[in-house]
Amino acid sequence: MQELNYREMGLLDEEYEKIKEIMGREPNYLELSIWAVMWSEHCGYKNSRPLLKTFPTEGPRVIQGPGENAGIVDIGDGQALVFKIESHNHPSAIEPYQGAATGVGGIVRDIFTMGARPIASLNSLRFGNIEDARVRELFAGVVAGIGDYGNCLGIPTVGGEVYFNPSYQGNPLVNAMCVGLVNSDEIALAVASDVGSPLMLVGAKTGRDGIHGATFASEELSEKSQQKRPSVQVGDPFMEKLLIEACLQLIKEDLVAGMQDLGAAGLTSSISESASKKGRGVEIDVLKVPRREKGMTPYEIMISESQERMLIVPRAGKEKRIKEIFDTWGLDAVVIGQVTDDGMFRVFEGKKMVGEVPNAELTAGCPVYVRAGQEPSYYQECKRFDIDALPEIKIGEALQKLLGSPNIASKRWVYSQYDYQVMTNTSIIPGNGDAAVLRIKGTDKGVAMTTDCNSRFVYLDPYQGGMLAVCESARNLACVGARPLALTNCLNFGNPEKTHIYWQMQESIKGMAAAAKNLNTPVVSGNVSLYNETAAGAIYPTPVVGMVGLLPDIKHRVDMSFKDEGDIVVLLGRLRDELGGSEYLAVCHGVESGAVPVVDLDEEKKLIELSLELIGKDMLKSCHDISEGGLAVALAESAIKGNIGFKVNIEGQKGRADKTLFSEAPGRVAVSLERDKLPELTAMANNKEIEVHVIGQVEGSNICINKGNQHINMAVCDAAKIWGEAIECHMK
Amino acid sequence: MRFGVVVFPGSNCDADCYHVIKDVLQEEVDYIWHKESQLGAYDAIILPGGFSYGDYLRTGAIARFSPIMPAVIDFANRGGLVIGICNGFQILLEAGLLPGAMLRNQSLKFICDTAYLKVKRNDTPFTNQLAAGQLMKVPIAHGEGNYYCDEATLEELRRNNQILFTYSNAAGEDSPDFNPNGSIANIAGIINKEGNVLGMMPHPERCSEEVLGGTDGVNIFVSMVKSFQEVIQRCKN
Amino acid sequence: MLKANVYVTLKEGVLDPQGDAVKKSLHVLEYQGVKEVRIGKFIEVCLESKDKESALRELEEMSDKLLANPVMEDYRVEIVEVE
Amino acid sequence: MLKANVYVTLKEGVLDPQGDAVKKSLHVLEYQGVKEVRIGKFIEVCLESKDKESALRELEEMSDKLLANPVMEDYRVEIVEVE
Ligand SMILES: Nc1ncnc2c1ncn2[C@@H]1O[C@H](COP(=O)(O)OP(=O)(O)O)[C@@H](O)[C@H]1O
Ligand SMILES: [Mg+2]
Repeated sequence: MQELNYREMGLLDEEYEKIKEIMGREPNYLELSIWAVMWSEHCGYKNSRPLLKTFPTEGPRVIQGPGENAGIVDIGDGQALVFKIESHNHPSAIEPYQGAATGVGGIVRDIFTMGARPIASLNSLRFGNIEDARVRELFAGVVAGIGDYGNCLGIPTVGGEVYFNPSYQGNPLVNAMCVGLVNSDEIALAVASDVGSPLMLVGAKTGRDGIHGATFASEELSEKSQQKRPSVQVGDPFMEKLLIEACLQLIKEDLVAGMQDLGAAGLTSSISESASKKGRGVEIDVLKVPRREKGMTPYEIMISESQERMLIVPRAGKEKRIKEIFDTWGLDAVVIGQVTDDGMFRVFEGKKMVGEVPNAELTAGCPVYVRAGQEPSYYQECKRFDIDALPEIKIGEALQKLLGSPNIASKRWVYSQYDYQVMTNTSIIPGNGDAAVLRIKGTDKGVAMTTDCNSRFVYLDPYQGGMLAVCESARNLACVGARPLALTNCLNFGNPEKTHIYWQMQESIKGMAAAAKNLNTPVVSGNVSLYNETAAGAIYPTPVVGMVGLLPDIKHRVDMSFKDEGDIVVLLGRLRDELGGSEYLAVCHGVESGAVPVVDLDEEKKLIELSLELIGKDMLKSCHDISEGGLAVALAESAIKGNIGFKVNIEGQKGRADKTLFSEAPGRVAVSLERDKLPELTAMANNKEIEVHVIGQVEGSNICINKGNQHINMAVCDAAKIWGEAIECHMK
Repeated sequence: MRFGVVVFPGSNCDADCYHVIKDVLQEEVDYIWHKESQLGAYDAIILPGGFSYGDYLRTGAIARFSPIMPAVIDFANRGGLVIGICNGFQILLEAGLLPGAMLRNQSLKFICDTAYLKVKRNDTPFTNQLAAGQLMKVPIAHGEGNYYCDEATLEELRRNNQILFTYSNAAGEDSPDFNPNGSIANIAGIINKEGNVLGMMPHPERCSEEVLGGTDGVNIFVSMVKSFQEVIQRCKN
Repeated sequence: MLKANVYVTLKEGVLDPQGDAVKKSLHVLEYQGVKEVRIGKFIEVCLESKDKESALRELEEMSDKLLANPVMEDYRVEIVEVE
Repeated sequence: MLKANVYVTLKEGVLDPQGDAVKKSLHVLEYQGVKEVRIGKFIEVCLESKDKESALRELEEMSDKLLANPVMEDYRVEIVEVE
């Protein structure tokens, strides 16, 4: 072990020099590994911090922005939502089931660490081509892992997204989001307070799990990292469930001064971070840490990533009561160290001091790299791609192909493995609306949540793509009747040391920040996952957005299914024809290129306001946003969900039918309503300067679309079969 | 009427059942911690869904040794109303209060969905508000709901009319084609011979309010209250 | 200290969907010769005991009560090692 | 026809929450002597083959590919019976 040097731990030469300078000597092996994990990208955000600073993070509803375990927004009545999204990409690539499961476990701990009861989970998944057997294995393992862990905890998994694209072939993405509910006066923050306060470790025993996980997550997946494979972290959801109940009880009884979950880099980062908040020091004795395995070295104990552990700083005199509570739940709680006043992070093995590092430098001293991004040549080339040169194909065939594309097809195979109803709050279940809706018991309120990112757009145009991701999230919330409040994000990119990757990061963050600012949805938490590359190249840049919204009265909510014969079908927003980066180009022409549809943030904002007003007045029977697959797919989905047909005629738009029907341009929703509500709707839309296109009505049992001399006529049940069974067929 | 909801470590539908009894039915209800060895004065006991002891080894296998279980068994043997939902059903099987055992779903996957249930009889304390042959739409969510028993036991269940709910389609056909998990004879719920202990995989507490998309499930709890009131009435007369 | 193995298997006649799935997968992997697969549990227990006889009895008790479910499972206990 | 057993066990050091839960439960049932429980799989395979040697090789292949997860499990194959 000792022969590993700093480079193999992921430190650069100049970083090592800086460490020696800070310490005034050579660090020993334990100290070096503490530096290495704390200064890894995963813990230190050294490549992303300057970029993250550009996000808008404040707003009237923001109680807690980035910097804590999770962000918090006010939802009135003294209640708040606590939420965050996080990646577990690399562990899932190695062991999909356990990797995904422990990803859920980690994000859930971030939420209840703040005193909130977790009320919902979501996940955003990306895999290679589903035709590939290894991809299917990963996909199946990840979904089972997420399901089994969340189901056992009794936290409903209510939403998410799944995409398949060759860029993720060797490097799947597994991002997990959790949302919690807290009374605003019971929020707990991770602060190690008074000098002399004991540090208690609770939960699972420490083993050699995931040693080097944090540094590992900051490197490209290569042959070498396969060898350096960390021993796998195994999740124990049962233990986590007990931890949730016990920890929430501690907070109800106001027994803790600080609480911190153990995530990446285990004890090292949780101890160091909780002490750094007030410039304190800490000392811990590794021999006091309950261990699962024999012969563990101080180094192994300090950086082990064994799951389901929490660090607790009791309020003075409350240790006994805390122990009682953990005892009730059959959990051990052990004092392993204490807060000191001299700012040093000291590790003892019994009486012997085995490591000593200045804590402030360990956290705040982490180097920051502002790199120079450079626009890659593919960007302009793709923008110039000439779509008009592509042959026009029959729109009926195209619609069939799109409905059967795994990126558009029903995700029922996925969410039927998730318990999405436990806790009896889920009012709009997965698949029925553009976002999940949960009621808040004891109030009239509802909350909605969604995750979104079209990474093909981001690849083709990171700035527009970043804006599009935020807009889609906000629009999805508005479509169920929820006002978007704030967002969390997970920035999944390749190796930031490459100039074009850094450029992708810069530009997409710029786009996200602009949209978040304009739509009044500040960024309150997030996570960064870099080095998502294999020998074959980097993943598509994938800045996933998770957003929460509020329904003042859950009575006014709407799903996406067409309801009644004779209702009119209306497109709110412009008829548009940009096809660049669309699923249609990818599926029907094998092309992932073109100029990405342009976002008009003001228009998007007005559309969102209009949708909220309409739903608030109960004017809509269905509402569905236009995204992957365009207008035609949106209408088909509403028909399939309602098991009823429609007849639509598109006039007033010259040019190719495929452009009008399959454009994924933003700022549009397709709604259905009673005919006699049309005048009022039109007046309201005019007020907001949003175009109203009455394009047809709900009728019969067929999907009928006419555009110029092109026609689609397909039985709803046939469409439902293609759309409903596509993923299932692959996974048999 | 006073309900008790037993809380095992890993139970996760305990609060959902509690909520329905208290806020929807407006009856009395308490949580009962699994480490208690005595039951208070309860008129009905609910063993809720979840993953007691993580469902490790076999679902319900460890929970059935909880200190509270002898009292629950005694309560049932004295004719008290006991309903086990999902994991609660699994615990009742392991504890021997109901016959049979639970296997993994035939698909080997956890399944969350809404199932149609066919009510086989309405002369029980759990179904007196329903009609025999009636269909209910009730959420299911389980990885091991594949009910198994041997031929002789199945015969006996049939002979004694112990099969209370079967899985069916929207038209009320309860053939194997409409079986979500592979359970023998499409069994979704059974009662004991005496008729006071019910085990069912579907979750009636998840469809007891309009905001959750359906209210079929509440009838089961209302039936329990009605049957309790009848008993009280009879005692008075 | 004493080491024992407990083998828990599904009773004959009880369907084993997991075993069937594995068999099918093996066929897909072109192991056509596989005729049947049954999946049970292999439980390793370390027991503080010196006496094989009484340990065996104790393990059988544990199996009857907890480790196996008599409705659907059989078990077999084997003492492998005594230190 | 040939019968084989495959024993799949968790690698040393890999957490076995299931085994721990069972151990605790056995303690509650007053089997205090139980010091450790690890739970693995016991897979019985019937194979159409006459040759023990080649069957063994094949089963090892199956285990590498499917029956065991090399990231966290070890396995052992044993031929028990040839007809
Ligand atoms: N990984 C997932 N986990 C949970 N639900 C999912 C997941 N992927 C998709 N879903 C659900 O399936 C439905 C359809 O997904 P998607 O096609 O991405 O919808 P949209 O594009 O409208 O957001 C949504 O309700 C979504 O929440
Ligand atoms: Mg989406």
